[in-house]
Amino acid sequence: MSQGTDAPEPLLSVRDLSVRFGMRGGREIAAVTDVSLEVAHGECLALVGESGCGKSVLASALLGLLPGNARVGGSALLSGPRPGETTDLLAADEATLARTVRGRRVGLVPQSPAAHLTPVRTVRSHLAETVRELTGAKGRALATATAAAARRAAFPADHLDRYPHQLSGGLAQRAATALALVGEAPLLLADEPTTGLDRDLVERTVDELRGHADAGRGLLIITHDLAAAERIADRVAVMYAGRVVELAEGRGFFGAPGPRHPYARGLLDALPERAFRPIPGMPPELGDLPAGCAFAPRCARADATCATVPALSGTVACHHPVPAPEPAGHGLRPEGSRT
Amino acid sequence: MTETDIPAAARPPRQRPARRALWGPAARLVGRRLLAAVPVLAAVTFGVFAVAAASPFDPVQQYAGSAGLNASQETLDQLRANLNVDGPFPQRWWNWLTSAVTGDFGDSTSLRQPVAQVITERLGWSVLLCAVGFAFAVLVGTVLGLAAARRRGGLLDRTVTSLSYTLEAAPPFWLGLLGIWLFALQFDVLPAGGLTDSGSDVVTASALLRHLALPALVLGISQVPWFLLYVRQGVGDALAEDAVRGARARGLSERTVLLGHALRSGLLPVLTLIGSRIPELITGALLVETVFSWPGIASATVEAATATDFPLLAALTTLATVAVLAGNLLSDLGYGLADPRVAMEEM
Amino acid sequence: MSIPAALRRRTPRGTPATGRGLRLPVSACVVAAVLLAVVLVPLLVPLDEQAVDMTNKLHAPSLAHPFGTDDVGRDVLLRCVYGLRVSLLVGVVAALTATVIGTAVGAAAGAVGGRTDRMVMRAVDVFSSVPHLLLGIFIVAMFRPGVWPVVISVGLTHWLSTARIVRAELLSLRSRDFVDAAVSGGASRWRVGVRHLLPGVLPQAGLAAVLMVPHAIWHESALSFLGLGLPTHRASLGNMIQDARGTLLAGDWWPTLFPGLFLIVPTLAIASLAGVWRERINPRRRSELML
Amino acid sequence: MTPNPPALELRAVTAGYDRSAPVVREASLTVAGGEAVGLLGPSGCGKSTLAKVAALLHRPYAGTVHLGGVQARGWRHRAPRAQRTAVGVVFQQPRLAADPRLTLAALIAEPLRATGRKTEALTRTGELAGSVGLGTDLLGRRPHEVSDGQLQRACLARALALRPRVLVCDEMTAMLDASTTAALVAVVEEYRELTGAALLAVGHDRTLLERWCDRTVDMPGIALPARAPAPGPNR
Amino acid sequence: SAPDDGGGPGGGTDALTVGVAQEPETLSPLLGYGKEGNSKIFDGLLTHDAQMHLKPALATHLPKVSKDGRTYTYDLRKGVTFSDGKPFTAKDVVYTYETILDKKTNNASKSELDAVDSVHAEGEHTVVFRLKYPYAAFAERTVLPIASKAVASKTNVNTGSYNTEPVGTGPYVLTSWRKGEKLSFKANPHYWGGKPKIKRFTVAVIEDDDVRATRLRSGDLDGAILPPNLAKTYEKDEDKRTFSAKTADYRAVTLPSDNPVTGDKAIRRALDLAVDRKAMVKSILNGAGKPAYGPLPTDSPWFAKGTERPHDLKAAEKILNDAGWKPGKDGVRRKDGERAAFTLWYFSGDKLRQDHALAYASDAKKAGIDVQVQAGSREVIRPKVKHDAMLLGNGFPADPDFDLYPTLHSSQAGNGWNNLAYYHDKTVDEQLDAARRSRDPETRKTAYTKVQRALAKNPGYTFLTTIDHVYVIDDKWRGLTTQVEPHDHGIGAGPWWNVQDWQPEK
Ligand SMILES: Nc1ncnc2c1ncn2[C@@H]1O[C@H](COP(=O)(O)OP(=O)(O)OP(=O)(O)O)[C@@H](O)[C@H]1O
Ligand SMILES: Nc1ncnc2c1ncn2[C@@H]1O[C@H](COP(=O)(O)OP(=O)(O)OP(=O)(O)O)[C@@H](O)[C@H]1O
Ligand SMILES: [Mg+2]
Ligand SMILES: [Mg+2]
Repeated sequence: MSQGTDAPEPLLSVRDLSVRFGMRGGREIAAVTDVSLEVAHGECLALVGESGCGKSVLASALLGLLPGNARVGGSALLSGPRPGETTDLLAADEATLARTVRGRRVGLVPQSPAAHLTPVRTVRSHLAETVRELTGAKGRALATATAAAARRAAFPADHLDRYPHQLSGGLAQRAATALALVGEAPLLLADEPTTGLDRDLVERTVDELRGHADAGRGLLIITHDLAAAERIADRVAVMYAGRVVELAEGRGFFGAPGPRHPYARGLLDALPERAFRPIPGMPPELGDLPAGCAFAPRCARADATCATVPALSGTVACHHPVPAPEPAGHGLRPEGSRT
Repeated sequence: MTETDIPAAARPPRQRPARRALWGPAARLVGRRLLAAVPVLAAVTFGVFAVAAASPFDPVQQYAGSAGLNASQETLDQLRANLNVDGPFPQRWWNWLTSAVTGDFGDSTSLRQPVAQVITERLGWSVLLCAVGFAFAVLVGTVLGLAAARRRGGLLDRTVTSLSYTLEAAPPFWLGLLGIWLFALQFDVLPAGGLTDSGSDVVTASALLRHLALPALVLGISQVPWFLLYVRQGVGDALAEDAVRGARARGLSERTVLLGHALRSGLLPVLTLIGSRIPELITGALLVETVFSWPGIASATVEAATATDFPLLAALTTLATVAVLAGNLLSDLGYGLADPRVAMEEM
Repeated sequence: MSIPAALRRRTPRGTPATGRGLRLPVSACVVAAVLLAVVLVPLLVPLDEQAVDMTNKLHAPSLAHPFGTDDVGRDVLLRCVYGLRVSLLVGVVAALTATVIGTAVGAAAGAVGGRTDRMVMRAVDVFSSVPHLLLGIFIVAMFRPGVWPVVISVGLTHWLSTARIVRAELLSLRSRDFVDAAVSGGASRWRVGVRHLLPGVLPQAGLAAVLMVPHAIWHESALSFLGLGLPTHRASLGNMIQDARGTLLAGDWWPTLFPGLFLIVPTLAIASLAGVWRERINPRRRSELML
Repeated sequence: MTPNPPALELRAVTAGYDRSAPVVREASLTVAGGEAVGLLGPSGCGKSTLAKVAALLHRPYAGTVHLGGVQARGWRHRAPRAQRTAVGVVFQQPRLAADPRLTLAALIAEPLRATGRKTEALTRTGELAGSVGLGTDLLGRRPHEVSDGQLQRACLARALALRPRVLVCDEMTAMLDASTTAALVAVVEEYRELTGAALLAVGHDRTLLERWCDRTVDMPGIALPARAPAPGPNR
Repeated sequence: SAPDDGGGPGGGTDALTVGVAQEPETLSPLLGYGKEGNSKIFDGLLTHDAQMHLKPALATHLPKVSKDGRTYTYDLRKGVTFSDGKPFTAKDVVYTYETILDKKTNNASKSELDAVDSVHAEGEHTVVFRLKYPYAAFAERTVLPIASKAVASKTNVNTGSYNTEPVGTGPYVLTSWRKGEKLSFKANPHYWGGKPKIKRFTVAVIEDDDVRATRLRSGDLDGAILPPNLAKTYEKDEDKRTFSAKTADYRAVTLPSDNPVTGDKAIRRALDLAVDRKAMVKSILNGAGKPAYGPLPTDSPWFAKGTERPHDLKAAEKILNDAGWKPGKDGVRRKDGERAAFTLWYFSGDKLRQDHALAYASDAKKAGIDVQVQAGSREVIRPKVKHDAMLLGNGFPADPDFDLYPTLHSSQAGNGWNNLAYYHDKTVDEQLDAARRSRDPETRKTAYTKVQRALAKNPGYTFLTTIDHVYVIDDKWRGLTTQVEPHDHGIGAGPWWNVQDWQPEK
């Protein structure tokens, strides 16, 4: 799939990215399989999908932060550092990643933010250190920059001297966001940046991130919060069992005509403001995927053709997608409280 | 059963910064320890009197030394009476304690000197040696441990860990001999022993430095393995934690990641180690001091122990106890400060 | 096309792929060989390791005496094997004793906390203040000189730092959320301690145990020297090394080198096995970050 | 005295981490038997703290906690085991709440083993895991080898293992996708239907909690003005 | 060593730094320092020359002895001053001896002055000793250093400052004593014997033989005492000289009379023949020593020629066979159900005794006697010596009485550490007493010869070796000698015994 060769060079272009985890006994876990996607300058791509489908692993792979038992394939070209140049994030060596990519060109808001903070240091020292390292600020400038960074993520200033274990979930989340925003990285990977935040804070955070993208930078937001995704995303990528199964424009995805992949539909249907009904069946085991479409066992539309893996053609990877132009009724409006 | 749910009082805006209150708890910890030190000291000295009384060494034989081998029984009996080494040890302990409280530590039988004099003459040199050696051990252990942890299984790692185990197996007198052989004989850069050059008696700063170098080095090296391996273990484990992953993801330099994150959390066990290695340090100093003819307290200690020289032994043990208690207190304080998850009250 | 043709493995930096694999089998072989030698040789070779032979003094290694003879004409190889027996016994048992006591005391204090903890830790202070040597002397003196008193005296004087480390780590672990979860799951103090807290400090305790082995071996020879351990003429690695000092300066290296190797090689093998074990109990072992 | 005492009752609880500035002041909350109450509030206002107090894991400075009409006299280990295990907790941050050394299977079975039900542990583990949607493949893994969502499912299974009479879910679904959220909510509801357990669900997602719970309660905060009281149960 | 400000060794010839193994516990003669007569800081009434003959020191000549041998009169040198400038008088002598004999003084060797009944001054410059019994060797005891009454009497004898800040009349004055490191002396400019040429004398305390050897090699020391095998490494060194000081220092095995095995004369004699003394000298001592056949070294003028016993295993076996000790199944002999086995103790940490003990056990085994070697501290061994054998080391060169009487006289059996074999032999007792009373050298010589012969017939000890004390020293001084040294050798022994008389090479 491609957006056409004449289009301006995307900020990030992932091709056939695969990640395998080698497990005891020689088993392999296909956490990510043949993912191809692009993030343009100024664009926000929302990555949604069921828990455990490989979203976080994908983000880690882009930063070269996978554990030692992981193997990766494919390429992920990040444009820069100079115009016209690209860096393959998957092929780059550790030194390059550490010195020029992480934090500076690709920022990350990690999932489980509290676990990603060093337990023996205060939030302020985390922030100040990051500011110093990435911007070179010193002395008084450092203090102001630190305070400003905290403010951007709505982290209360009187909590700056706390240690990670003294933070509430939402505070830790805001701390992590603040840390990720410091570097003003051209590409920001935000893994569930809104967990633990109340609605107002979610909106603030989302706006902040959106502003980040609007300044010409790219944003890959991984989220389950579809309301937030709707508010921020230009495009949506839906992952299922390690594969991207649908890539759609945000507006069409959340509004009319709605997603075309049966899984994506199910996902939206499960929202509490909609049917609040889970997709039937168990999530797939990535160590033991069926030969064909991984969603087939849970799919009402599945038939014999689903025994082969559908390619991502157009915007959806499904043998029986919901027909695209179907006019009315279906999925345009939220289904409302199903009575 | 109340019907009201939740809201009672809106929280007042916080005035105080929510910084961890440290000085209060730290002061309380120090206070508590000072209080506890009294019974501990009493118990330790009592224990020493008990142990010495039960030890196989006979103060009279030890006092008489080789002259005792030719002495008549009558002389030995008289010595025993003069040295006043008989009598129940609890009473001896009590006598010692009461006079010690008034500042009189008695006379050392084995060194034929007042105890206070023995200690003032020698303590400073021992403290100097121990302090420098220990600082060296902590520093080198930390630096090498960090380097080893950074590339576990690498050449450096394998070399320093093997060396550490080897060092731990090498008695300090071997290290001392090796040090002398290498630095005094082969390179001829450092003097091989003593506090000053053989011909001179005045202690000048430069001579002291040169004479201190080798013993402190050997003492330090003999203490390095524990620190090194614990730093390596701690940092190595910390490197696998999410926190370090987070630090890396933020684009921090390798140095910051190692020093500011991995080391900061990996160093915690080492802090404890600092306090609890003091007894080993003292033992090590005993051996190093003899090898290098360092005029410290060590030889007095061995002598006091084998000669069951009660007053000296008790005074030395009191000193050692104070050192151990202070070391433990310091490392507990350090731990309490370094690990916010541990309440100072708990230490 | 489901499995990409070339998946790159990101090898952790600085970790040479080779050598890692060899470590375990080599160490295991050394330990096995040592155990075998220690058990079998005294049975199969009925020689008197103490018999001196003045005419055979300080022979360099040869076929008849592969490790040479010492300054009173005893076979160094034979003495190494006998010495290894004694020293390993002393080293391993003393290290285990010290580690078990230290871990138990530290864990009890750290897991229970409160007043018990404080009392225990002050008692630890008392213990660590009495000079090791003196305590050792006392313990040995209560028994006849021999291997077991030495083992006990080394074991009983060396658990203190382990106890402190274990306790301090536990204090820090105690406030983690997963402990809360266990408490809420009905776990008793004991279970929290043993199942959730202790495994967290095992690597530290294991490290202490391994370091204690060679330390105990030389401690034994120090006690011997004071006349409180094994008699100095009896073969133990510490005694042999101690004994051979003068010979080394006079230019004869073999009475020192071989016991030294006998001490160090098994120590390294044990350390290496323990290292593998420590990595194995580390939950992150398999997927340790590759950076 | 009512014949049916509430499953969980917090009376004038003042709790926090610094006596001079408690996080929660004089909060009272009642969850009747079989009732599901949603607790909403701005981030950092003390919801999790209150949840820990309710689970007898955090000692309040003042106020009392009653479980099934019985006042709790001790906290943490001082609380009788029966009382402690009567409340099942799902913690907000699964990464921190899972012992990194246990496999997911062991994690789920841990409360059963801890309370001496080893044989039951063998049979129930699979069943519990199945109900929260964890496959056998995942059960053998350690926390760092699974995604956060998968870990949270295991934590829910763990909380259900002892069949608690009160379930406290602290932002249980915060990091789960909609489908999984719906699935886990269904699991909890099924469990409650079966056992009549009460539920205290902490969260930010008003839509979710209003849909899920019989009623929601708001906690005031500092940073943002408290919203109007919730419009009652919406079922 | 590195170049330095202070006049380190290696440079001039007017300073000497030596390394010794043991530090004196005290420098006060009142507690036993320098009682062998060579103390550097002090002088005795008499002293020894290189041949160990007595010569006057603070006395003007050798003592006048009364007919009954119980009164010794010394005339003192006039004009001698202590290093603090106070004159030396008879009062100091009386004070010194009386203080040592005082019950309250913790002097462990006071029994050496056992014979003294009283000591008093006659005027400023004469001292008279009265003895309880005639004692031929008494003059040898008066090499004891004389303390300054004016200084010492002001302090506590047992713990006072005189122990560390001595004031004496000797050739050197202590300038500093950093315990555990070294003692420094400077020449006493007012020494009555003339100001020594060696201006500074430093004694470094280095317990460990190997460290001492290394520091000597590094140039830190000018001289040191070393074990023979380490001294050997200096043999080819042109700048260093090795001195093997002859000594009276013997090693022997006690054979307690109360033990049915060691008390048996046949066993004793067999062991005496079965031990290979030459091999011990060659390998244990590296040649630095000689076989010993009794407490007196074979080159002592008092040694009874002809009492040497050869190594003869055959003869030993014959003696045992004849006495009914028949080889048993395990190779160990038996007689009347008694196994020819006993335990031999040595002081742990003493390598020399350990090697002797092991060699002894090996030799005994060849004769069918099973000797179990055991190590222990003094406290462990002392209660056992009545029944078990022990490896003994002792020896005084000055007078044969000093060795023979405490070791062999039955009255001394079990007295302290004396006569540990509980040896009793009528002839020996009689002859020892006789030799003690007579002052006639010929009579004494005859008596001591009889003692040694009797001992050879009933060897209650197996004497093994007399060891040499080996010193290595820079070859910078002329006319260095050594005295015959005792078992116990302090800082005054070694080639520097007469450092005050040394002359530089050029
Ligand atoms: N262990 C602790 N020590 C000190 N302060 C703490 C500790 N834990 C939490 N706090 C503080 O208490 C306050 C309330 O925390 P709590 O976790 O209860 O909030 P919350 O309502 O759950 O917030 P969120 O919705 O963000 O999870 C916060 O200000 C937090 O920083
Ligand atoms: N270290 C690892 N070893 C083996 N498998 C792993 C490892 N880390 C993750 N996985 C597996 O890879 C898959 C993808 O995990 P990932 O964390 O990317 O999920 P996710 O999409 O982020 O889910 P969530 O929304 O729950 O965070 C999961 O099935 C997980 O079990
Ligand atoms: Mg994830
Ligand atoms: Mg919370």
